[in-house]
Order: sequence, then C-alpha cells, then structure tokens
Amino acid sequence: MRVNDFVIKFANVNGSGSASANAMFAKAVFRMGVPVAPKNIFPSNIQGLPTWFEVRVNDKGFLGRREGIDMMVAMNPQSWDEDVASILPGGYLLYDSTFIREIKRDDIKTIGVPLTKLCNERFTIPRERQLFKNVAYVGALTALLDMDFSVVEGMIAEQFRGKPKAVQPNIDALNLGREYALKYFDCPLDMRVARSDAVGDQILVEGNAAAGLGCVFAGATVAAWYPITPSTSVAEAFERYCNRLRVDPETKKKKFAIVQAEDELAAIGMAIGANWNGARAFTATSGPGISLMSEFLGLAYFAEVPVLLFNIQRGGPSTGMPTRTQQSDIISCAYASHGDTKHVLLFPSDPTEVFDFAIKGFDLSDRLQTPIIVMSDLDLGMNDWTTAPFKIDETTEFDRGKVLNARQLDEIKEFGRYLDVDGDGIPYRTYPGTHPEKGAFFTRGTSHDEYARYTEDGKVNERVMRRLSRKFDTAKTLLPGPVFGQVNQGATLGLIHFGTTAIAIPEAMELLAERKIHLDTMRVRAFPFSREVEDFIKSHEKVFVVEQNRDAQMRSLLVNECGIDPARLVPVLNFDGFPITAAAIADMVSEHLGQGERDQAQDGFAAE
Amino acid sequence: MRVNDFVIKFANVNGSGSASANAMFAKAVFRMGVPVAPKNIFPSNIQGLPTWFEVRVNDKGFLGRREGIDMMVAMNPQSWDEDVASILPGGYLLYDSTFIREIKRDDIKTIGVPLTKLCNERFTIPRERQLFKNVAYVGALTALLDMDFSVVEGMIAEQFRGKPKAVQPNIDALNLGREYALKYFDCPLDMRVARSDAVGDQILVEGNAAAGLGCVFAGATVAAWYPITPSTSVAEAFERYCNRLRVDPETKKKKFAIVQAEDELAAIGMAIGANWNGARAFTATSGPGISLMSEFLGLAYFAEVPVLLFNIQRGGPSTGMPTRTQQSDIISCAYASHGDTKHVLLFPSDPTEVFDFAIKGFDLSDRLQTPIIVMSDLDLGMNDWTTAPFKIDETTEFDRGKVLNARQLDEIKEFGRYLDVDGDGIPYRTYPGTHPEKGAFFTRGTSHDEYARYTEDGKVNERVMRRLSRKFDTAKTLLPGPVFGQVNQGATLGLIHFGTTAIAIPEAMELLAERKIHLDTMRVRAFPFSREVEDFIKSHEKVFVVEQNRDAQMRSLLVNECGIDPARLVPVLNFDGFPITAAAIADMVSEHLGQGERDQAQDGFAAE
Amino acid sequence: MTYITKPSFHHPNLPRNELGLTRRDYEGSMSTLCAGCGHDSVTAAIIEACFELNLPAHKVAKMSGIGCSSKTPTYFLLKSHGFNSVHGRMPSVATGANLANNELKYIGVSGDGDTASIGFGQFAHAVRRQVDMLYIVENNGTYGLTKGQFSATNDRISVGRKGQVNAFESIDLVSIAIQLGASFVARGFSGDKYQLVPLIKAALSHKGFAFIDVISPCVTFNNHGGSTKSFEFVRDHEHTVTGADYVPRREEITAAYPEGSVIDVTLHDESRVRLRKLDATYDPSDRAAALQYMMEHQAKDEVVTGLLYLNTGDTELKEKMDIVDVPLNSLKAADLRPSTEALEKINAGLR
Amino acid sequence: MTYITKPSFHHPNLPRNELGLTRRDYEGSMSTLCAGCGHDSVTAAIIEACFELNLPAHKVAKMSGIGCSSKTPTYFLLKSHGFNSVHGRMPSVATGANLANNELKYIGVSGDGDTASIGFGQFAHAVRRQVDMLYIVENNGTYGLTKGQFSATNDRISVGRKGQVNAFESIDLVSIAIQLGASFVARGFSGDKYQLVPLIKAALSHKGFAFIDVISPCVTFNNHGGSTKSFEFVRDHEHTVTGADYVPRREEITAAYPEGSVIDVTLHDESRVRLRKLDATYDPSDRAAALQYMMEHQAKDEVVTGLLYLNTGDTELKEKMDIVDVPLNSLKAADLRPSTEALEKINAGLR
Ligand SMILES: Cc1ncc(C[n+]2csc(CCOP(=O)(O)OP(=O)(O)O)c2C)c(N)n1
Ligand SMILES: Cc1ncc(C[n+]2csc(CCOP(=O)(O)OP(=O)(O)O)c2C)c(N)n1
Ligand code: SF4
Ligand code: SF4
Ligand SMILES: [Mg+2]
Ligand SMILES: [Mg+2]
Repeated sequence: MRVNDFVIKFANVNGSGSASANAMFAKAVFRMGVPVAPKNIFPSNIQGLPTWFEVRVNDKGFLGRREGIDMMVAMNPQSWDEDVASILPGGYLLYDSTFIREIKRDDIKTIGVPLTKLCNERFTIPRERQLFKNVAYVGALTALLDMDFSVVEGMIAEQFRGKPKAVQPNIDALNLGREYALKYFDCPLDMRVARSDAVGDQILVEGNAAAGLGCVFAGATVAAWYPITPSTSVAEAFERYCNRLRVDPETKKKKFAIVQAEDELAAIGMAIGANWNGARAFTATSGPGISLMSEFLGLAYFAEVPVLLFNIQRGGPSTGMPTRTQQSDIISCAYASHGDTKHVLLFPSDPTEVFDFAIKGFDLSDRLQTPIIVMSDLDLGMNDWTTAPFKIDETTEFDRGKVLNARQLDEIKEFGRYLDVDGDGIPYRTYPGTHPEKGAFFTRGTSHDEYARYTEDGKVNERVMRRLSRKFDTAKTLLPGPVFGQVNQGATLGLIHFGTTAIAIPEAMELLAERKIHLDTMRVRAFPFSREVEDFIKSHEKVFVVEQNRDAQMRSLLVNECGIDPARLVPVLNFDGFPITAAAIADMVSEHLGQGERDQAQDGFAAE
Repeated sequence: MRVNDFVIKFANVNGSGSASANAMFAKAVFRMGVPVAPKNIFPSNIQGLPTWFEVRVNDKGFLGRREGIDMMVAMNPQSWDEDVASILPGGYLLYDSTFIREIKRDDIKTIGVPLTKLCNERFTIPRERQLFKNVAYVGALTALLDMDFSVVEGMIAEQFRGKPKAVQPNIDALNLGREYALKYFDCPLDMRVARSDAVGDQILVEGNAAAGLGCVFAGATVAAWYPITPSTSVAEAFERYCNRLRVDPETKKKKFAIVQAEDELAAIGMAIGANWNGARAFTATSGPGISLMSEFLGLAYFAEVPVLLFNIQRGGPSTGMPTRTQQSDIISCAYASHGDTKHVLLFPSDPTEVFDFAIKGFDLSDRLQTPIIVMSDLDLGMNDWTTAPFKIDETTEFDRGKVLNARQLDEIKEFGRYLDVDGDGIPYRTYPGTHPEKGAFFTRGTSHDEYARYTEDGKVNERVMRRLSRKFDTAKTLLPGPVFGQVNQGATLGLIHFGTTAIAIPEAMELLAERKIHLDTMRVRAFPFSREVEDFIKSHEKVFVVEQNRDAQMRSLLVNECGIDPARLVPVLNFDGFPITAAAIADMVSEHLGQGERDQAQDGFAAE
Repeated sequence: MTYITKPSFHHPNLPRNELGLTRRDYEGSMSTLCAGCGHDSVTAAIIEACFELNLPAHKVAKMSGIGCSSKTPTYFLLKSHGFNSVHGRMPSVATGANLANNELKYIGVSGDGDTASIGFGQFAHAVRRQVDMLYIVENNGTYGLTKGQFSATNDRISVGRKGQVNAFESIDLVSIAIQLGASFVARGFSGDKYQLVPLIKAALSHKGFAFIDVISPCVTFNNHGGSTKSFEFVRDHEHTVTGADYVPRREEITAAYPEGSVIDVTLHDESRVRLRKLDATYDPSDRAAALQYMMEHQAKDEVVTGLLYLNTGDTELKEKMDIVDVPLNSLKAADLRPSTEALEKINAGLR
Repeated sequence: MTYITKPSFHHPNLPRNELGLTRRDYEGSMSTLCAGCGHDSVTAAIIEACFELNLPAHKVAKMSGIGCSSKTPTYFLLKSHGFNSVHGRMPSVATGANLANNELKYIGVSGDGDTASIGFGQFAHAVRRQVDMLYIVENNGTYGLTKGQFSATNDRISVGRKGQVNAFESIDLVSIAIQLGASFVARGFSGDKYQLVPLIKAALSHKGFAFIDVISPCVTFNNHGGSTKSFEFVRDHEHTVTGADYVPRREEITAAYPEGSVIDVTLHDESRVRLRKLDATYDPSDRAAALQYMMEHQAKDEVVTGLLYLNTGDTELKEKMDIVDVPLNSLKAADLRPSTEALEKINAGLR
C-alpha cells in the first residue's frame, strides 16, 4: 500500500494543454491536505516536444525530487520507451489504449484507458477533443487513487467561475475517465491519496510569484527587466499583483512602473538609476543576463548605489540548458565585474523565504548601499511549492538606510557622500532634489574621494577601497544567519547546504541515519558568511558541501572567505539540471565515508 | 656619489610636449648602456593636468619602482609643493628659475635654470618656446649628469631624419640648457650616468608594442577591438607593424584586417567569429571591457572556439583609475561568465614575455580550443622596459591544434565535433567549407551532445561538462610552467609572484637577505596551475603571495584550485595604482615574520 | 532528446539542380517550431532559393542569434556549418567570420527581438560596415521563444494578446537599414513564397549587406486581431511597390513589359534582378525618397513589401578595408610570419 | 589631484535672475578639457540657459556616460546631483531616474562615441520611449578621451588626422532620433551660442525626449583640414533651416515678421518657441519630409542646423505608462505596502 507516498509522472506533448490538467491534479492532492511537489520538466520550445510533469506526494513532507516513478501517465508516443522504462517494478502505467502500444515490461501494471476514443465520441471540436483528453485522465486518476471527486469538481467550478458554459464539458470529461476506470479496474488501487492534515495552513505557490509579491510588499515601485527563462515570471507576477494592489482607485493610475528593457544592460541600468533617485527598484534575470549585467554591478558596488537583483539560475554555461535548474552562478555573482568587487548574495530555500528575502533584500540594499542578488533557481522559481503562508510585520517601517533629508543636512556641519561617519563603512547619501544648497554630489564609477570628487590620488582611492571592505564586514552582521538542522552532540561530521537543496536534506538525513551516519547540518542563507558559519565548519572535522554545480562553487567561497582548509570540505555535487535527490546525497556522503569513519561519525570519536 | 643608481622624476603639464623630451632622456641613458625604467604617470585627460615621468636608472638592473626622488625636474607650478616634498634629503631640485618659486626645504640642493627666459630669447613662435623648454632641460641634464652629448645629438638627428630643418633648433635648445648648466653649476654633479655594458643586447620597448608585434609573428590576421586605456596601443601596434610587414608589395593589399568595433561585446564577437572560421584573431581590452565580454567568453568556453584576449589591467573596480596599474581582474577573468566556466590565463612579466606569450597564446588557444587571456597591465603595457630582444624559432610551424582537413575527414569513419577521441578532453574541429559532404556541424551555446546537436538530456550535458574539466586538466600540462628564483636548500619560506611584480623581486630578496631573511621564490606564469606550483607551496611552511590588488585574488585561485590551506599563504598586497616596490615587499614580509620565525627562516629549521 | 533527424530516403525522381542535388539535400533536421509558424515558411523559401541557385552547401555558413527564428538554421542546409551565437550578437560573429573567409556565403537569420532590441547596436554597425551577407529578420512583432512579449518592431497601433497597448514608437528595420547604408533592402512576407524566393536569390547574389525583413507571423502569440504582424493583417494591408524576378547569369530575358515599368539591375555575379514597378512613382535607387515613402505608407498602416532599395555601386566590407583577395584564413605561416631578419631589424630599432 | 574648485568670490554687481542667482551660481568646478575644446562652449551655453530659465539647480539632475563630453556635467550646476555612469549606458540610468522622479529636469550629456557606438541601442530605445529629458550629444566625430579614433558619426568624406579614410557610412543621430520618434530634435554648433542657448531653453521647456546634436569640435584630434567636424568646415557648410527664439511664459511677442515665415509653438510649460523659417520650404512638423531634407542636404555635405523637428502632441514616458502624478520616490510605505488582510486574501487564494 502506497498511501500519500508516491511519485506520479505525466508525459505529454508541449503545447497540448496538459499543463493545466496536471496542475489541477497536483492542486487536488494538496487540497486533500497532502503535501505535494509538482515539477514541470519542459523543453526550450513552445509546441510539439516532449514535456513532463512530475508530482511527488508525501505525507511526511519529504518533497525533494525522488528518482523512480510509481505511476506513469504516458501520453506521448515520442518518449514512450524511456517513460515506460522509468517506472519502478510493481509500478503503474496509465496510457491511452485507443492506440495499440507495445509494452516491453512485465514487471509493471498497465491501465489502458481509451482517452482519445472517449473524447472523440463525446466532443466534436478538434481542439476540445485534444484538451479534454488531459482532463479525462485526471478523472480516471480520481477513481484509481481514491481521490475526493468533489474537490476536483470544486476546482473546475472555481477555474471557470467566469464562464459557466465551460464547467459542464470539463465535468463530463472528468467523468469519462473516472467512470471508465471504475468500470474496468478495481478502484482504488493499492496506491492512494487519503485525506490528511499534513498541509495545515500552508500554501501552494511558485518562487517567482513570491518574488514579485515580495517586491510589492517591500514598496518596490520600479521594475526593469528583459525576458529570459526562468526569470520572466518574476516581473510578470510583480505586474499582476501591482495591477491588483497598486492602482489608484480614483485615477486608475499606477503606483508602479514596469519597463521591458531592450536588454539586460539597460534593465539593470534603469534599476540603478531609479534606486539612485530614491525609488525602490529591482530587476530579474538568469545566467546570460548576469554576465551582461556585470559591468553595471561593478559600478553599483563602487559608486554605492542600492539595487536588488533576482537571479533565477538555470543550467549554464552560456545559453546552456535554459529550462533546467542549477546553482552554478555563485562565483560569477559573488565576484561579478572586474577589479576588486564583492557582492552580497541571499539564498532562499522556498517561496516563503523568497518573499521574505525580497522584503529583507530591499532593506539590506538600502542599508548597505550595494547590490543584493537573490539567488533563486528554476526549480524554486517556476515550480509550485508546498510552503508556509506569507507573513509581514506591518508595525515595522521600511529601512531606507542612511539617507539625509533637508533638515538633517542643515543640522550637520559637513556632508561628504563617502565619509565613514559611523565607523561601519557605510556612508550617508542624499536623493537628488533634497536641498537647494546642500547635499548635492556627483555619482561616478571613477576613483573618487570622500566628497565624491574625482581623484587620481592612489592613496585616497585605496582608502575608499578599504572602507568598502569594512562595509562588507558590516554586512556579515546584518545578513540572515545560517539555520541549523538536527544537531547531535559530538557529531564530528557536518553538512552544509543552501537554496533548493534544503528540501532534500531531512530525507537524506533519515536515509543516512538508517546507515548509522549522523551529521550536523547547516543551511547557509547569505554571503558574506557570518561568524556562525565559520564556527560550524571549524567545530566539525569534515564538512560536506552539497551544491548543484560542477565546480563546487559554494565550497570555493567558503574556503576563500573563511580561510578554511579545503581538505575539510567535501563536495557533494549534482549538475544534470534536475534537483538533487535525497538518495543521491545519502549515497555520495556514505560512499565518501569509509566504514571506519562511519562508525566514528556514529559514536562521535575524533579520528585523523 | 650616485653613479648609475638613482631615480629622476619630471613633473610636467599634460599636453605640453614634455613626453618626447623625457623619453629622449631615458633613451639616452639606455644608449649609454645603463638599464633604465621610465614610467609615465599620466592623468585621465588630454591637456592641462599634472603628469609625471619617473626614470629609474640602475646598473644592477633593479628596475622596479623605487620610492624617493634623487632629482626632481619640477616644471609644473600646480604640483610644485608635493613634487618638492618628494625629493630625498640631499637630492636635487631642477626648476625653471625664470619665475620666483618658494622652496620650503633646506635639505635639498636646487638648480635653477631660466628655461622660459632662455627659450623666449632664442625662439619666437609661442608653441616652439613652449616645446623647447623641455628639450632645454634635457640639455642641462646632459651636463649635470655627465651624459655623452653625442648620444643625445644622435637621437635628435635620427628623430628628424625626415625633416632636417627641425634638427638645428633642437640642438640649439639642448645647448641652451647644457651651456647654462656648465656655466653656472660645477658639472657634473655627484649623481651621474656613466657608460656601462649592463644593457648588453637588450631593447627598450613597451609591452603593448610587444603584444602587437607578437600577434604579427603568430600569424594573427584579424584584430577586433574597442578603444580603452591602457589597451588601445595593442591594436595600434599591431596595425603599425602590419602596415610594415603584411602589405602585399604588388597589390598593396592587406594580409590583415583590423576592425574598430562598436563596443567590446562586438569586438570579442568578431574575434570569435574569425577564429571559428580558422583565422587567428584577437582582441585587447581592459577592466570594463572584460565585464562586457564575459557573456561571449562563456560561449567560447562552452562551444570551444579559440580566441586570444589581451587584458591590459588598470585600476578597478568600474571605471576606476583608468591611468593607473593593478592586477585586479584575476578572479573575474579566471571565472568569467555565468555557469561553471574556467579560463586559461597567462601572466607575462616583461615585454619579451608578452611577445612570446602572444605567439604561444595562439598555439595554446588553437590547441585547447578555448579562450586564452594574456594578463598584462598598464605598467607593462604602456611603459618602456629594458628587456631581452625578441626571438622566434622559424623552424617551428604554428600549432593549429586538432583541425581535420578534407582528406582526414574521408579517412576517419565518423566525425563528432565534441567526441573525446584521444582521451585528453580535446575534441576535433573543422573549418567551414572544408568538405562538401562531411564535417559540418552546428556551433551553439546551448547544451549539446558529442555531435554538436542540441540536447536537453542532462546526463549528456553532464558528460560534456566533465570532458571540459578533463580538457582543463590537460591544459595544466601544456601551459608555461613556473620560474623559480634562487632556491636556498631548506628554506621554509616561499614567495610567489607573477606579472609585473617580478621586476621588484630580486631587489626585494636582496633587502630581505640583509635582514637575514631568505625565501625561495616562484613566478607563476599561467592558470590553471601545474603540479610544480602545488609542490612548491607544499614544500614550504609559509608562502607569501605578492599581488597588486585588494582581495588577494591570486591567493584565492591558488587555494581553490590547488586545495591549499589558506593559512599557509600570506598575502602581500599593494593596490594604490602604482607598481609595488621592492622596499614595500621586503617590509611587509619582514613585518609579518616575528624575530623567531626570521631566525628559523634564516637557518632553515622547521617550526610550528 | 529534442534533435530529430529526418529519414534520408530520397524519392528517385525528385527534381535535381545543376549540382545533381534535390531539395531534400538542402533541408536540415526536423523543425521543432509550432505548427503553422511563419518561420518554417521562411526556412522553406531559403531551401528553395539555395536549391535553385545551385549553391554547394559547404560554401554557405549559417549564422544566428537566439530565438525561435534563430533556431531555424538547424532546419536548413544540414551540410553547412552553422553558428548559433548569443542573443543579439550574431552580427559581430558574422562580421568576424566574413573577414576570415569571404568566399563563403553568409546567411544570417535573426528575430525582431534579437535584432531590434538587444542586438540593435550590432545590427546598425554591421549595416554601416556593409558586411557581405544576407541578413534575414523573421519579424513577428513578438518574443516568441519567451512566450509573447511585445518586441520593438510592433507598430504603435498594435494591441497585445491580452489587450496590452503598445505606447512606444516602433522600430522599422527597413528604414534603419536604408538610412545606415545597406545596399540591398527588401521586405517580404512568409505567406508569399513567390515574392520571397526571388528576393532571397537576388540577395544571395548581391555583394554587400543584403537585408530582408520578412513579416513572419507567430501563430501562437501574435496572430490575433489586434496584431499588425498577423497573417490576416498583412494580407489586408500589404502594399507591394516592386516585384522582383531573379534572372540567372547567361539566361535570356524573354517576357516583354510596358515602357519604364521595369528596371534591370545586374548583380555582382552577373545574374540580374528584374524589378517590376508596381508603383510607377517609386524609385528603388533613391534612398531619401525610399525612406519618405516608407514613412508615409506606414503612417497609413500599410505594409510596404518588395525590393525597396538597391545599390550595386557601393563596396563591401573587405573591399573597403583593402584586404587581399584570397581568404585570410587560407594564408599560411610563410605568408604571415615575417623573417628572423625582419625581427632583428625591429630589435635594432628598439635599441 | 585633478579636481579643481573655483574661487567662490562673487562680484557684487553680477546680474541676477528671478531666483536672485548669478551665472556663477550655475557653474561647476573648473574644466579639465583642452583649451578651446568645443565642449566647454556647450557647458557655457547650458549654464546660460539654466540661468535665464531661472532653474533651481537642485531640481536638475545631470546624467552622462564616459568621455570628454561626459565629463562636462562636473563643470556646470555644482549644486545639482550628477551621475557619471558607464560608457554608453547613460540612457538607461536616466530612464530609471526619470521613472523614480519626474519632477526633476534631466540634462544628459553624451559624446558621439558614447551614443553612436557602444550606446546606440540604449539611445534608440530611450528615444522611442520618449523619456522626458534633454539629451545632448557633443558631437566631434572622434573619440576624444581615447585620443582621436574615428567615431561612427564621421561623414564618409571625412579624413583622419593621419590621412586615414573613413570607408563606413556615418550615423546621423538627428535622422535616427526623428525616425524613432523623438519629439524635439535640433542641431547646433558649439561655436554659435546665440543659436544654441535658445535651443537648450526650448528643449528644457519641452516635455518628452528632446535631442540636440551639437557639433562640438575636438581641437586636439579632429579639427584638421580633412575633418567635417572642424570649426572651419562647420562654419563653411552650415545650413540653418530654422532660427528658434525662446519666449518665456507671460511674455509678449513684439517683433513682426513677414507672413508665413514664422511658426509659434507653445511648449508644455506655456513658454513658446518662435521658429523663424530660413528655408520657406521646410516644415519642422513633418517627420518624413524632415528626414528626406536631412538626407538630401547631407548628401551635399551641408550641416543642417536649427530646430529640425518638433511635435508637442506626443506623450512622454510616464504618461504612456499611466503612472501617478506624484513622483514614485515620494510614495511612502502607507501608499505602497498592502495590508495584512490583502496578504491573507492572497494566501487564501493559494490554498
Ligand atoms: C542575453 C539573453 N537575454 C535573454 C534571453 C532570452 N531570450 C531567448 S529568445 C529571446 C527573444 C526572442 O525573440 P525574437 O528574436 O523576436 O525571436 P522569435 O522567438 O520571436 O522568433 C529572448 C529574450 C537570452 N537567451 N539571452
Ligand atoms: C566599456 C568601456 N569601453 C571603453 C572605454 C574607454 N573610453 C572612454 S571615453 C571613450 C570614447 C569617448 O568618445 P566620445 O563619447 O565621442 O566622447 P569625447 O571624448 O569625444 O567627447 C572610450 C572608448 C570605457 N571607459 N568603457
Ligand atoms: S512561438 Fe511563435 S515564433 Fe515561436 S515557434 Fe511558435 S509560432 Fe513560431
Ligand atoms: S581631446 Fe578633444 S574632446 Fe577631449 S577635451 Fe581635448 S579637445 Fe575636447
Ligand atoms: Mg520575434
Ligand atoms: Mg566624440
């Protein structure tokens, strides 16, 4: 019996309208109170190529990706063979039995539903026949998996609240599949969805929507962006929510501006110009955009202009795998641009944290007067996640950082844009137009003195550069600190993870525990790293660093910036474009540990 | 007596025509057989601002920059005070006594020559009066420093071979100063230039000229560039030498193409397009250009297109100090572009090596099918260096790497652009137009299989990425290895340097030896690092890493790529925009070493 | 796996060209574009043109940027080398390739996003440098591959799928190309291969920068009512000023035309293009007039098509730069590396 | 130290404007450009215009890229904020600044290298977006700061200092601006402040993208015989089509002109510009005609100057985007942050 613990995968043709039906299935499971993790595995084209939709259902909340398919809904002849091959022994194959298909396996159970036939009989318009096939297999699944049909009916009703005429055909389509299944198979199967309260008050949302929404609540007014998968939906979500929440009721005018720029260089240029002028502005991009934005990032670092940038990482290098996920821009973002530059990075792990970091990110960027890059990825950005509801604290004001107004300018005896008045390396700024006589300065990317005046005096420039390092140290004390997993007293092994890897960690730890391997875990949430990060590493003999790239980029950052002996940091890597699985982590870790070390890890004696 | 061992500095106004006179002085010293290191310290503007010309004269060949001025030729009232202040006690101040100037020091010797008055009497045209002042003080110096006048006369004759009318006025101008000096001061001073044979067969040339010339001898046919200080003269030199050596005598047509691109993105795009097509092409830029080129660098890395790039580093970040020198683009070049990318870097130390690396660089780029970045800097690129003469080995052919011609295509059974046939990670390529039927492929920055076909199969892409790592390992065996300085058996301390820092090392070692500190030195010449580099570090308890940037970027690379414990690498940094001095290195090293360690370094016992 | 090879079976009696090749020999791998996408028709027209011109595939290089349009070079001329560069940067790569080897024919395919937005600067400069290539923009007024955002070539009157208005001035690439000195400028429509194929053939026979702006509707994102880049809109608003017939070298022109209504222009390879003036007032050799004409008719929401400007008088990039006739990439060390003596002279000059 | 402050001593009886300020109050720090550089004259004209317009300096923002020209904002309006961005990217920074606060007047200063080469794409898109700013290109046909390379605005006939020929088509920024929809387009000459000052005043009173191409000779690198951007060439070849007089609001126009020879255009701040037509055939409100005129006269090597195109009918960026009237940067948390209830609704919608 696989109740509330299985992976079901839908194999479709891109552009055939399967996406919404598949999403409806996932949402239905979610609404039955069972945690789900749907993942859309799509090609970099618009129509006609294979596309997959993988849904992990897990009551325990183990929602990281898992290899092995318990049920495959195989709707695409193109990918039929590999799809059938990926089913676990004893698993199910649901397919359109209108067509005869050769099934080369005898260790799986097949469920043939003549979807095309059923739909052709019931519907006449070709496009409908095509679309309702998807709805029909969802119907069949409700019967096979013992799902609450009213939930699905309810969703149909909601979805077409606008156009009631569309409701009945959809219900009919559902029933076509459902009734066929009930008639020809003994439903439910030994694989089921059962009502649960594991979801609690959680929501189902994608990271990019959370980013856009977070920017609305952070008071962002200007967004400049250039389309690129998988970041496009950040700007789209911001626009959607702004149209809902930021349009003046009387005048119908907008309290926001969204510009689709001509390219990424312009997008970040606009965001910088707006922030310089005191509006909160951001941009969102992915790999290639990061490379193009690096010159401007260097300017913002050196001229100390705040700007928030969402990097929804995809498979690199170059154009790479635009529709796959990776964490491979860490080095290029941390040190973006020529010269001695360092940038603040935030690593959210779920949509709720993306929302929080969007808000926190603007505060930090204003406070630190430097670019902040939120390092999301395609998996987090474009897939729906079961995650905690969004919260804000209305009582707190936005932190706009050290900005002087006219009154303050009159009070202080002198204003120097780049003077380190407070010793924290953070100077005071003014917005243009603040004061008729005081506070004006010239922002420049050329070497400048404490009064923002151009200088070629190397010693002065050196002073400015040292202050920037000081400011970067201050950042360490302001950024979100690490989050620690279960801590076994005396464990000599540690594991560091960040971003979307987090979702796989609890499960990985459970798998390792079964193998008698115990590790302390720490989730890094920001760069530069705080003391705690260093302490965690120093207090463990060996620390695994899990990341989704080839070159162990986070490990490099840790070594560089914390002065850690690389020998103590063991890379655990995955870069095939799919989210890393708990099993893979567990295997790489235990493989690395010889029996000896494993014991010692277990009862916590020091070795070496 | 300071014979052939002093620093003389000229303080002038930018655009006043002083540059050629000052250069003439330096060249004259060089022609007397004495090693010189002239350094032009100029502002980022065209006319009217202070500019300096510093000439170190040193018989021993200690030609790194040295603080403290033995003689100041102060021609610029704007910078008068700081210029006078920079003279060493007992040093000389040569100035234009036509004007009364307040000299606040009594510990220096002053030499007033009424240059303006003398020139106004002798010359009538205002521009001439202005220009010849500079020639006149050179004349005075020939007397004061006991220089061979015929040498200077000879240079004038050469310089104006074309226009004999110009010769006499120049000679006259020289004599104006010379005779005045002979008349009013007892020449020569105790500071002199004496004929020597220390120069030998060396030449006096700037690094950028060497780069341009190297590209001519490497068979480069296409140069695409965008103007930016201090790299502009690379393309200019290439053009100059091509016009001399690469124009068809009959048709007068060019065997080269030089395009001034619309920006850096286009410049490297053109270089990549030309290399893809089998012509040797390069570009040259500096900081901001590197940032803009990073997207294309990622493409060339992933699509495996050769391209040679000269990065003449200047003061960063952003527009920074465009007319000052730094070594601060190391990280941004080594890891340029998003995703998992790594690039091959070469670090030349003098113009001769720039010439050699231009030639070697093209061979390596063709062999490795990846971008190669030659990391020069403003000091090396724009100043004349006393350096070994250029040599080539005519017997060797160019190494165009693994390129298949039509015959070979017919012989092999299958062609796959990205197949690792030889196990060294380097695949075979073909040029467009090679064979009517075979060898065509599609170059792309998107994920591809071994046959250059687009794929979204993550495992295939992973395979390609692993091969690229393998190729990078192969590079380690092909790149120029490190050069070792004096090696004291058993010294526990090492020092790593690279690029323009090298010139200061022998002197620094001498200073340290006086303090009983002995270190082994190694000059790194390329990234990725060869085994020898790792071994050197591992065989020393503590290794100093000397570099001209704030963030110890080379140290980071060493730690990352060689898995070194950062604790063993001590940064020795300078980033004020001037070349690091031997004294600064010696001081930072000895300061770091407590007495205890120094002893132990001295008699070579292991500590710690 | 998204790469689909076509069955290579050839029907025995498919028509063959002078090289003995069939149209199939000029095809590429299977298109992965949406069914009905205008771009596939442009691909077909390119295949047809190359077939009829008897081009040896290996003497053609295919260049593109990023986008649905930029994918199409994979779908034609399988036996040609191709370079799918980065978004908007194809012009620079093509320029470099061209300088290295001017004996290849360069077919650059781009999109309106690729060319009019991120690549506008590179496009403009490739035009003014008169790079010897055929540059096709498959213009659908939208960003197809990223799912239908407005592009900069959208006319001000056009409305987005979801009713979004386009407040900004549109960039008319044809006018820009004419103004910046392109020597061959045309506009076609993916829906009209009888017009498009001869234009492509003439462009490929022309020396210098040949630009063809092909209105190529995006059936998925920009073929709706409000779009001015839809099949329907173009059909209803097309205004063809010149009909171009391509006449291969050594071929007789037989058909007779009314006085003054045709212009014969001999192209660099001695083939000719016969321009049938459908608007008697139009002079395709007068830049200023052509520009004004474009503006006036576009103001009337007309889509002006045909061969719009032709100048066989200007030189192309390599000539402008006085480069030797043989391709630079064919020069060997002997041609390129000066002697040791030459180097010794240089050393001597530096002492 | 290359920053030189000017002595702030004010002569007691310097003329003062309505704000009680003298011209000195509109100056910046000392210029570090070459003696005689055209750019310094443009700086002087900007100072004069702002003084005469009674602009409060802190309500002006100075934007620039990189180059000798881009340095000049340091030399005027010391009490205005300035942003010297990166090479060629000023338009995007200005666009963002503009969206954040449309109550400031934006004066962008760029060079021909900065705008016509590396910044061409950004320039073109700022134009079509109708960003509300004054964009001045100090056009000297060369890269001054990097010591005299050709720029893309060089006319084809122009010859470099060392006799280099310029084989490539030149980019005429005025024509590009007109074509891409700039609503105020003029060309001036740094040597003629009587023409330039009123143009700048009118441009600053105009709402929308106002472009002034100022031929501003580089005395050090491009003022020689072969240059078409030299003082001498411009003086000899200048062809002024319209004389523009700036008439402040509430001021009477007294002077009388012959019928049809003048056009009065009221600008957005109710001031007016009086256009004296020096070429009766010229119509500064007809884009297509204006373009053709430019081309024809440039073909005759004439430098057409004056207010060349004016359209007070179009909307500017913020209007096109329906943004609230108050500056976005003035909105507070209360205006911007939705309530907890609103957030709860959103959460509910995601269950
Ligand atoms: C630097 C960079 N930015 C953004 C993208 C994402 N992107 C891919 S195609 C495309 C636009 C395609 O539009 P167009 O050129 O008109 O081609 P179409 O798909 O419409 O044929 C964009 C923005 C990218 N690949 N690279
Ligand atoms: C990205 C980048 N590339 C190149 C440069 C070098 N650079 C500085 S100014 C300039 C051109 C200036 O020409 P123009 O804009 O015409 O200004 P001018 O000096 O002639 O007034 C260049 C190429 C730079 N600063 N940044
Ligand atoms: S999205 Fe549009 S442009 Fe792209 S393939 Fe589909 S129809 Fe063609
Ligand atoms: S170089 Fe030319 S542009 Fe620059 S300041 Fe001198 S004269 Fe002016
Ligand atoms: Mg398009
Ligand atoms: Mg210029």
